[in-house]
Amino acid sequence: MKSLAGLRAIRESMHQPSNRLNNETTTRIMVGMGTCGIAAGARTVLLTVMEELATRNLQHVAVAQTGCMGMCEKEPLVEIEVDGQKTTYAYINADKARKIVLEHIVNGSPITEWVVTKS
Amino acid sequence: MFYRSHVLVCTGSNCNIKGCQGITEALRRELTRLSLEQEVRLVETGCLGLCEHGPALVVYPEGVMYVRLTAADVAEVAEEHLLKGRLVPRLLQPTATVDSGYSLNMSPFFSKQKRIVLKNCGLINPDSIEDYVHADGYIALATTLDTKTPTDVIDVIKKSGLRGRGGAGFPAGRKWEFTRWATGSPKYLICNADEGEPGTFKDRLILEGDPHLILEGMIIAAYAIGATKGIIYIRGEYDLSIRRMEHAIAEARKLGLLGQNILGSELEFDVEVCAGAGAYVCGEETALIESIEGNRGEPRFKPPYPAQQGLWGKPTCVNNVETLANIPAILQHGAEWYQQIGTANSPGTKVFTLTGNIINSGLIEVPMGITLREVIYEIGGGIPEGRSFKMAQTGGTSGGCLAEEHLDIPMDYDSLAGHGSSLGSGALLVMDDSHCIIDLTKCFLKFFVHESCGQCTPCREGTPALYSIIDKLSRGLATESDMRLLKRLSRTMQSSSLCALGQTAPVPVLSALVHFNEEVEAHFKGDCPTCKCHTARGGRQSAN
Amino acid sequence: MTQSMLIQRFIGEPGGLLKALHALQNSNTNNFLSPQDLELVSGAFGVPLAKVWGVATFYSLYSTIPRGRYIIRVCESAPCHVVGAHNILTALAKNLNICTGETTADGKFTLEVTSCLGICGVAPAIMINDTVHGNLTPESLASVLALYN
Amino acid sequence: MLIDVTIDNVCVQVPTGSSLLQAAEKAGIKIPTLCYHPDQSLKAVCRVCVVEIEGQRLLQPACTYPVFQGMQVRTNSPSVREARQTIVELMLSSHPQDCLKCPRNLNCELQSLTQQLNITQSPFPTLPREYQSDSSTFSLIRNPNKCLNCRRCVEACLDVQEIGILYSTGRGKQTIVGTALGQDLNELPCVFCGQCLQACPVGAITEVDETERVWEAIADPRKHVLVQTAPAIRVALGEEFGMPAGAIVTGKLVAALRRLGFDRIYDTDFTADLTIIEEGNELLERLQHGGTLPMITSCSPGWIKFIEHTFPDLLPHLSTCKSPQQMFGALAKTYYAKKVAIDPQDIVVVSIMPCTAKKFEAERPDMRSSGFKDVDIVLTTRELARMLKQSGIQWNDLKEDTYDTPLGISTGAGAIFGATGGVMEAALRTVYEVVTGQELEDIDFKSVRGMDGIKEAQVELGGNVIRVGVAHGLKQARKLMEDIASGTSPYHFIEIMCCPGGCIGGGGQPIPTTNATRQRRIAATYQVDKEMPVRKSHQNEAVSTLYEEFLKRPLGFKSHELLHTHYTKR
Repeated sequence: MKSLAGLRAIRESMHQPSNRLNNETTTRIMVGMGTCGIAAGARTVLLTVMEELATRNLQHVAVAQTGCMGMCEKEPLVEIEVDGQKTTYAYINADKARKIVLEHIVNGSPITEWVVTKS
Repeated sequence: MFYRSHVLVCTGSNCNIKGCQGITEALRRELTRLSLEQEVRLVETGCLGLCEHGPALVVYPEGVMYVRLTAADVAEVAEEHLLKGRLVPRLLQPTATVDSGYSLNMSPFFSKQKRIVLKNCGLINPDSIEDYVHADGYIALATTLDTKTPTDVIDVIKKSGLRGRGGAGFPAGRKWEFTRWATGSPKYLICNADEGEPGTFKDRLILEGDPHLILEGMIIAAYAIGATKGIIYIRGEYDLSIRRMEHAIAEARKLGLLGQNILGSELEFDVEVCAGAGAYVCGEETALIESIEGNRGEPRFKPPYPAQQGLWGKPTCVNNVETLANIPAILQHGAEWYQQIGTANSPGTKVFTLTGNIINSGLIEVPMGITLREVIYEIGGGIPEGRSFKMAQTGGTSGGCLAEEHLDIPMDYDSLAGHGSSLGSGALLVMDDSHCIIDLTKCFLKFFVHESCGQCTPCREGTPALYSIIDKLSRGLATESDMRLLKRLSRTMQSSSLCALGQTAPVPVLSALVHFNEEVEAHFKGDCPTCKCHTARGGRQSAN
Repeated sequence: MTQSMLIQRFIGEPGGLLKALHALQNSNTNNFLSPQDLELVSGAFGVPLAKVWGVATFYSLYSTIPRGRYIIRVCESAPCHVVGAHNILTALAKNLNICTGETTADGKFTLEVTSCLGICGVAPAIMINDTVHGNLTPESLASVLALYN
Repeated sequence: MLIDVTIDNVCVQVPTGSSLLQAAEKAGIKIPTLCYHPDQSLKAVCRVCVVEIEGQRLLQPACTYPVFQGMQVRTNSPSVREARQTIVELMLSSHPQDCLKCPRNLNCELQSLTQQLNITQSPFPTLPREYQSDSSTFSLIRNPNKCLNCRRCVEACLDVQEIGILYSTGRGKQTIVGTALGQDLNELPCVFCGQCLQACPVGAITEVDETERVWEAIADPRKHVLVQTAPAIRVALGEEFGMPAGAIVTGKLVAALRRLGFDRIYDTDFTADLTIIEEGNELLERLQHGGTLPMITSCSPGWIKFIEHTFPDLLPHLSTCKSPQQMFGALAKTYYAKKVAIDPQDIVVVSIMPCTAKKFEAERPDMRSSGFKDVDIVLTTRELARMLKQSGIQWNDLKEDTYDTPLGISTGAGAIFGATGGVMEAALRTVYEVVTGQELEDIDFKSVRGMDGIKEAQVELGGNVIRVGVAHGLKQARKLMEDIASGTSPYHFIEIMCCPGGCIGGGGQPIPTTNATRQRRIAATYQVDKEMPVRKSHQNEAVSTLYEEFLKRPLGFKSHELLHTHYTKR
């Protein structure tokens, strides 16, 4: 079990990964940064989100990029996780991203009309 | 044997505590009672990830999950769902509503999927090895190194029935075995990420979304076949894939997951990225090898096969990205687990890319054997703008064109091959009724004319000749003898071209001729029903 | 950095020839492999110039004629085709006032068509140098091109 | 080990590792081929040789598919016939249909295939290509429009000669064998050896045809037209008239030339003997006075161009002797002109050469030491054959004739110049006797004969051991040059011939020239030597007379003026 032990040691020496919430961060924003997302404008969205969080000094929010979520057609996709509750937004641009930070994260009310829907 | 339903019963340790053993037995009894053994397959799986709701089971292909079951509940599920096809709402997994937050994983888009290869895609940060390790990454590798010999690994893969996901569907375990027992050193492992098949972008998104999964698969494969050197050949257009992969390799090296004495074992293996330069044909394994060697990417004559004489004349195993991405899960959960997903001859899942006239274009992973209809209508959300379905092409540009009557074909290697198409790379192009099959065929052929390597006569000269006949047809000028020539040329290209590019180039043409005969006849008479072609005697001008 | 230093690290590396060609083309302001570049590779790798030429003309990412600073590649494979790629190509050609394969008079853009770029999920799609742009309409092109002004 | 293969119901036994083509031949079937060449690697790109193998889904090329025990093959099934025909029809669809005007008409592999496969119409629309034909050189014309992409020329140039002027370029329909940057051959280090031409199955590469100029010269009453024939012509020309490779046709050759109307029929073998005297003395001079060694022969113009391009630093190693062709031209317009009292301006020197590079050599600016262009027109063996056919002379009916004197008098030593190792052997016969003053007992230096890539021998000359090396084909030449450059060459004297097998395998020889035909022409060359009454150059009386009357002494002033030259870096 030498290798497994080696892997455990590596794992323990690591930082908390960006996709887990911990004591400091209770909210997480994931932006789909696969090529599909980027092609649809995800880079601007990610930058806007970070800018907006910095402006508002929201330190409890972690931002991370992730790969393709699968629904390329609806890119850019942004997923917000607040206290374990996940919400995915579709077709996000910079303006929408700013509003989501304000409404969903600051005011605590998701913008349902932009949430990815069943159709 | 083909089962219409698969029932996955969770036998993870949590569910075991909660009594899933009783559930399994109850279900087995019910299936016998209802004489469903030939139709419904009972599969004991690992943790389904809903431990707090256990015991749980999932019915595929619908992907419906029943939770907190008792033995009595099982009888009801069997009676209602498995026999009569009706859901049992009171036992369903509770889902969040849109109002309280609605995430992608709860949409029907996800509920029909089974994610093995894509399990981390869209969930972890691909640039963070921490994310991957914390998502149980590299555990399969570590356990394999500790508990299995290379031969054991090959046996597991052989037993799992995993077939190559690049298109040809050759059993992965056998390919590994050939390389393992070939003489020559060093041995090479090549990950084929030269994804050029139009409509395919799964490898790109896997590389971008979960690069360490590929690395883990490659390290295990290298251990099994005895390769010391790995190369990931990524097409040059995939800039982001190349960067993410190079970053992942650097991180893995830093942690001793690549290089010498991997995880403290004897294993030595390192990987480098090689970027392509824009040639579809390099997806063919021997052309890819030529390209890595710095040559024109022209396929080699086989035999000898790469397993005998590949890169630099040494034994070489070439595996597709998705094939390698399946490896860690198979070793983690076992061959039996894997075999129970999908169909008997095509076990496991398949990643598809949905493109064309479909609402949810994108990347999905489903168990083999799911029908085209389910993929297009349930996962893909159907055809946009209220139009109706006309054609689906599976397997990329060299795949067959399927019509409405084929919507219930199970998507697996053999069923599709039986209908003149192929699973191929997992591309699924959907076309609505506003488009013309001849116009589309022309588009396919233009691609082949451009991408033929030009080495062998049937393909170099045959692809433009095919194009010119179809072009003639689209202009309403084709004659009977043109059509006979088209068939003769197609047969020759299929039988005599040096590689699969030339051998399969006529496939979409021939299948269109068969499955869309009426439309072909119309063009023959000078009319294009969808008015996409500039026919000489009709089409757009056919007012009279 | 001189051109020969640029490819130094690929010499001796088996199969480094393609990498050297990539590096030289990327460093060339006209986005192409000049005769000098090809001769340099031929000498450095000890490969006949004709073979270097044969390799450079085989792969579609290499160009042996000077191009603009930005290469616009329009996908014309089937998935983009059925969602209107030819409208994008027409609009681009009109917008830039050039035909396929040509470079704008100011040497800024070269318009090319290409086989599938693997971003069909957001078709119709184009690539401008290494950057991908998807879900395009003839109307949205102007704002994409504006990014390069 | 023998394995059983059944081909079209005929069971044959072939050794393991045999090709299916060989097995079929044993079964009495000739499978059609195109990219296959007996001396080259297997390419399997033309797909003409596809056959049906039981248990195989696809047709497989017979040239490359390995035989296995119990293999069942069908070479004439409906699908095979259809595929082969379609493939050849496809080739025809992009091939110019001007066979009647093609230099390869009636000696074209595509034409034979079309006939063999009973193709009488081309169902595919003809889409001719529009490449520029390259006629930039004095030697070769390259017409890519006729190229079938078989790549035999690529291998001849890159692997046999290791020059690599030609390579596959482009992709898809645009794939074509081409040159770097699409340049013309005269802009490239092409040596005009014509080995590509020899490999080409069709007329995509041909020699520059000069027959018309010869007809004009002969017809011009003011012109005195001399013809010289190279040693390699007499063992090859017969093939053009249906004779087997290696037929010796010296007498018919002379007779035919006389019938064509040349005023004098002379022999390059005469100046070959002269070359031995000059070159032998040059070698002795270098050995005795610490000149640059090893000394290398300079008879082969392709080789000369190669060293000028590739190893310019080694040019001092080259003998300064002109080639026999050029020595002949220089003497014809000086010594001979004076002797017969004809204004050299009115003398036309025509050479019949096995070589395409000789056309280029005659045009070199330094080849005018007589005050005129020393050699006016160079024809290849094939061009001469065309003239003969055009003239209606019946080859079979020709009575043997003999060369004119004095420039037609030669020895066996001159004759073997045509084969690799021949110049070396001729030189050794002379140098030995000149230095030692003793007669050679065995004048056959067998160790420098034959088709081995590099051959060597040692001779004791008055107490000193002289080491000699022989190479043919530029790939081998390059090896010897690299040794010289690195200072590890053990030799004093080296013979290099540009073409495999020497001049008998030259680019101007009858097509096909394969290693098998080369062997037979070589054998014939030594037969010619054996049958000559005199077999040593220094015993050629006409050469002695030449020195007495004109040159005075080897390496003398006149010799230097007329028979020696210099080389320049390219």
